[in-house]
Amino acid sequence: MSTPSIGSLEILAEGDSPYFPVDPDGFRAWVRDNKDRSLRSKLMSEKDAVERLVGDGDYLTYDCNYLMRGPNSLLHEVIRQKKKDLWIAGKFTYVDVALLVGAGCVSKVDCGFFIAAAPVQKAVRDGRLEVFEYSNVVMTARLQAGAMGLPFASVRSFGGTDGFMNSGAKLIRDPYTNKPITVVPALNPDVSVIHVNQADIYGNARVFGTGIAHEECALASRKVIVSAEEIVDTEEIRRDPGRTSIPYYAVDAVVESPFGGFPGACPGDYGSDTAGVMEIFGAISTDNVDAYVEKWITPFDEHSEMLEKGVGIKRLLEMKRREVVKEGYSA
Amino acid sequence: MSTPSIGSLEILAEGDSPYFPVDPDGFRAWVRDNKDRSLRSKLMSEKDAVERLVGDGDYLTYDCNYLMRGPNSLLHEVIRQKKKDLWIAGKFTYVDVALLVGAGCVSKVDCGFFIAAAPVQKAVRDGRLEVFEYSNVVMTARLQAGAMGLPFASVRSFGGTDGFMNSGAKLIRDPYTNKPITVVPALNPDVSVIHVNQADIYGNARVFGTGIAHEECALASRKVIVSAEEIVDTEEIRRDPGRTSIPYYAVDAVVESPFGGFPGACPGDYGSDTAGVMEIFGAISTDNVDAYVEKWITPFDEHSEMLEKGVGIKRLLEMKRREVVKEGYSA
Amino acid sequence: MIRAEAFSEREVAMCIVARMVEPGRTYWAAGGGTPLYSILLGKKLYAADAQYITEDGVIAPEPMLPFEPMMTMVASRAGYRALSWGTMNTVGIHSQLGFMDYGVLNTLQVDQHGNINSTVLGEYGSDTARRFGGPGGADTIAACCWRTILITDQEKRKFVRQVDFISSPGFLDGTLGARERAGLPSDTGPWRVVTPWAVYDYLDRKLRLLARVPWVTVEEILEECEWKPLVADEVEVLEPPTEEELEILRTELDVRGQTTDASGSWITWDGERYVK
Amino acid sequence: MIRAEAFSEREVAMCIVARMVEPGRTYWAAGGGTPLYSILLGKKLYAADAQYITEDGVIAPEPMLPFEPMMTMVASRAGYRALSWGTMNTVGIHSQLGFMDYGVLNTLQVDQHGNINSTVLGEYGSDTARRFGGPGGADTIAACCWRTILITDQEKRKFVRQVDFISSPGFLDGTLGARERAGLPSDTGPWRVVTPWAVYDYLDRKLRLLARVPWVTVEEILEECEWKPLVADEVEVLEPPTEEELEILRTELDVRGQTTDASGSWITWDGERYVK
Repeated sequence: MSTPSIGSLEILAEGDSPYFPVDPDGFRAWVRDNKDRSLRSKLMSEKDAVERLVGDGDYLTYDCNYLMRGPNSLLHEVIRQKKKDLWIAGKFTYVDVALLVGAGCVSKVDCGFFIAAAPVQKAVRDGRLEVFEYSNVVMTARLQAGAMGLPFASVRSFGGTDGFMNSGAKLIRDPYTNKPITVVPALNPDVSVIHVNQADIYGNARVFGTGIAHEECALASRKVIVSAEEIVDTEEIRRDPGRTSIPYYAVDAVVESPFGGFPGACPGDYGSDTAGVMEIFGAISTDNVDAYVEKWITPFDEHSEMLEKGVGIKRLLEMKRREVVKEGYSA
Repeated sequence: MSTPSIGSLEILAEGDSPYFPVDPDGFRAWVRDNKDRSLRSKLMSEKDAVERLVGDGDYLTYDCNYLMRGPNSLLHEVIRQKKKDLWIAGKFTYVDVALLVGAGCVSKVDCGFFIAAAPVQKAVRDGRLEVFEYSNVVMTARLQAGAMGLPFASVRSFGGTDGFMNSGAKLIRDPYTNKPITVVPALNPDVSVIHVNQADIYGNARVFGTGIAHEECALASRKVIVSAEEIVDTEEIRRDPGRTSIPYYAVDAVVESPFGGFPGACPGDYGSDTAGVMEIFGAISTDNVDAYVEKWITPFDEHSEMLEKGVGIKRLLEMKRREVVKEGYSA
Repeated sequence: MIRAEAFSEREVAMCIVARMVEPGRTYWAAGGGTPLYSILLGKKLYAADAQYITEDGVIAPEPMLPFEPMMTMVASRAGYRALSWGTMNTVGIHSQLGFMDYGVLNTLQVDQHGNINSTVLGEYGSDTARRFGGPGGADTIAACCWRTILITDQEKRKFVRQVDFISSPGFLDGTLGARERAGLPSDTGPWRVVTPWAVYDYLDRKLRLLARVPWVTVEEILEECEWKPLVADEVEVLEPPTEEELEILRTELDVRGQTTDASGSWITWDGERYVK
Repeated sequence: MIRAEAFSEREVAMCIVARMVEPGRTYWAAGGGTPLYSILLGKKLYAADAQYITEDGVIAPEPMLPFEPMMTMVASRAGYRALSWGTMNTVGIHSQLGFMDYGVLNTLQVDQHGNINSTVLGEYGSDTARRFGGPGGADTIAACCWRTILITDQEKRKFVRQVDFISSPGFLDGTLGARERAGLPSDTGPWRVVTPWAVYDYLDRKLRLLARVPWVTVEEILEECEWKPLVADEVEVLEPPTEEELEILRTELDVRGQTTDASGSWITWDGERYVK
């Protein structure tokens, strides 16, 4: 038995690019069957977390970026484990896309903004990388819709651009104003990797300072790995519930990762390692991602070993020293 | 020149009730022309704020309710000034609707939940009050869409109910899943009255603890009156920007209103005055709103005078004493 | 566990629901009162790791009991030591995402398909209609939680063939896929109805009597339904409340008896059996 | 104010934009670099009460200067002493609501209707096309801020009749109501284009030369446009940067010269006139 239609809304325009499939009911079923609502420790190593939760061909979202509270220990592990054919959200991001593409992990990217350095240029020209066009805010709006369990987001931007025509957007006539409004497909990534200032073993996570879309990524994604500068006791979380940015039941793995954002900064905890930042920019600009990976990632079993043998306490303490702002970065 | 349609979306069902007009572009123009983006003191008396910003016939939203962080000093002033023909959002609310209806201020209410006490029963029966049907979450979703500058909200609830048929909702076919999805009209109230724990003179406001939709109400409304338990220095706001719940440019008036939630509680600051709470319940249950208004509102020029002459320091200190929870209620 | 010898009907319903509470599941408690007390009782005795969320976005609190009169939502004691604090959209969204296993609510009127009326008795819009408060959060609970546990009284006027007004969705007209056709999430819907006398589930989206308390017969129960619901082949007989359950309800949860007193009639043990 | 005697072209552009900054207006600064430095310079000298917001939801900060290299967004120094901290959706939503008066951004390519290209040079999808970073926040700025100030270089390849790809919307095809037909908010759109040589506005949604710096002629400017834009009847001559402006730019804002050095060519005073 199907419902008869009593009217219709015009579709005025639509983009012609593939978009990650939209399935709110399927996402709900995944949540029901896979998200643990009990208070169980999800603490594990970055190796185990990435092995278990990042699959070849997954749609992967990282929040913030390699320079700022980036989940760099997890991104390095993704490269270390040679994950393949990822579809990533290139929103609000500088070197990340070029690094992951250069490392051979990515075959599709939804574009908000990223540095289209040599590895990206080459991959696009060789047909190894498909790029679909959005914008930073449109991408976060898509994630927000995914994080609300809805099939689409409405936005007042994006219409009329060539990006629109090379995306999954549609221009429809709004039934309440009879004016055109742009809708874009909700985004529910397979997996998100997010670095936070503090988390407890269950996944209750705190981000201090500003951010891009950490809460949206966590709620919208089927699998969520949170890496934290420090693991705090749940008693501390309960002391100030208003500071919890991500609730435990959205999180599948918690990785303790001090200096997890190296070489980038983690606001409130440490500033960036300038040499390290220059090095990654150099690597992508000169198309030397392999050398970067061979120097900073593959020689080490895990991030902590890289910090120990590749960075050293002197540079880490200097990063700490460079973070002079503390106001607002604590509960 | 109009755009040709390239397809259409079915409308499968729609409610047949009037809804507050939807006009995102008109709201934007209002913001541009009326919201002050400079750092100017908006501190004023509850009398001036309500005189200037609440008009007869306005759509008015209050956040939280008369029992919990209610903007009661402002609601009392609305009654004192005999505002008429208001259309109110009866979401997550107990005695508020009966009080405002009983005081003769209201002619329309969008229903989420409220105690349908004698004054409401009578007003409905006498045709003095129109009720349109939604739910608490659907009402906050409508406010959220209004607070995002969008014409409608999508929800996975509400479909199939008789409320839906007596609302402004529509069931449309989602273009991404081809499944039915309910959309409801965005809500941009003429005015919102919101009580907060702290605010500065510009309107940067902090709500501690949980809430209903204070941020949505503030961003969605053309005129916003914030009453605060205490006015804090802007230096204090800047010390912890992550604690700001409402940004100054959304706010049109700031009213200093200690014990502004009397007789209700203001979590973190004071508990409720049990006698006062029983009294309002009694007044609406026994259809004695007039007596309540004549005892608690009309004899006084303002809330502070009511506290001084009608309540007294002993009861206020007892309310303070009853708030034993402080954790999480400070920056 | 010692069987109690005197308790109110409302206490019976709360004890029945408390025994349904499972560890590691999330519960959206509608408002305060019986739903919240039932969940808290279940957590204390049967499933400490059950977690609940309230309409104001409190996630997994360790509330400071007892609550103040009429002060359960947005109250500092109710949200005490939560894992997260949000707003109404928090719970609306999390339930929409499928994070809420169970919704527990009570209502004015329920029908054979589990549709819930909390809006009006009589014909909507007519002069004789009696207005009620509306769905509140129940509409979203009934739409978006995976399973709904409905608490109500076993009275003919509340147990009707068809509700006067669908405030919150059950199986709607009872046809297969009716909820999905209305845009509601798939695989959701009413799961149990609990009264002081009985427990019901659904067979093919129709209410079915599943269990009864020892002091009422199936016939007495059916007497208090406007229509004859399905009846399970084996109607299980429920255990009465235990002293332990009542002790917690009366001394820790509902110390003022606001909820437990709400329903007047009591059940007592006369030495041989329970009598109304 | 003393006229400066040596400065870079990029510095000229920033000083021009800084003088446009008005008190009591809100600015969305795209990324860091010239837009943010222009606004900060304007706040310091001409409009202390101008407020700005960044893409990560920082509202009205009092930043700790100077910024670290490439660390303007989400950086603790950049968000220091803000009135509020949010996320990307904060600024997206506030601009959608009409709270952002001006958007300031720079770009790769602009056309006669103010459309912005930051995605590709050459035919999109072709083998010869050169890929760029995409719109970032510029698409939302250009769509939702009331007025857009675009900073770019005065070069033929950047000043084109029609951009290769519309990443961020100007007046689209230039017809009346084209933006509204595309679902964009009404009464919005490009307002000024600023280059180191000139300032443009729009007449009937077409770019119009409004003002020039003393050391270039209208003819030289038009030479660096792929097509001939409209020219105001009176092309105003702009004041060169002042020592005061450059002092602040060089010693407080862009202390590492990252932005000011980005454009190589310098202007100097030879005693009689400014020369390139």
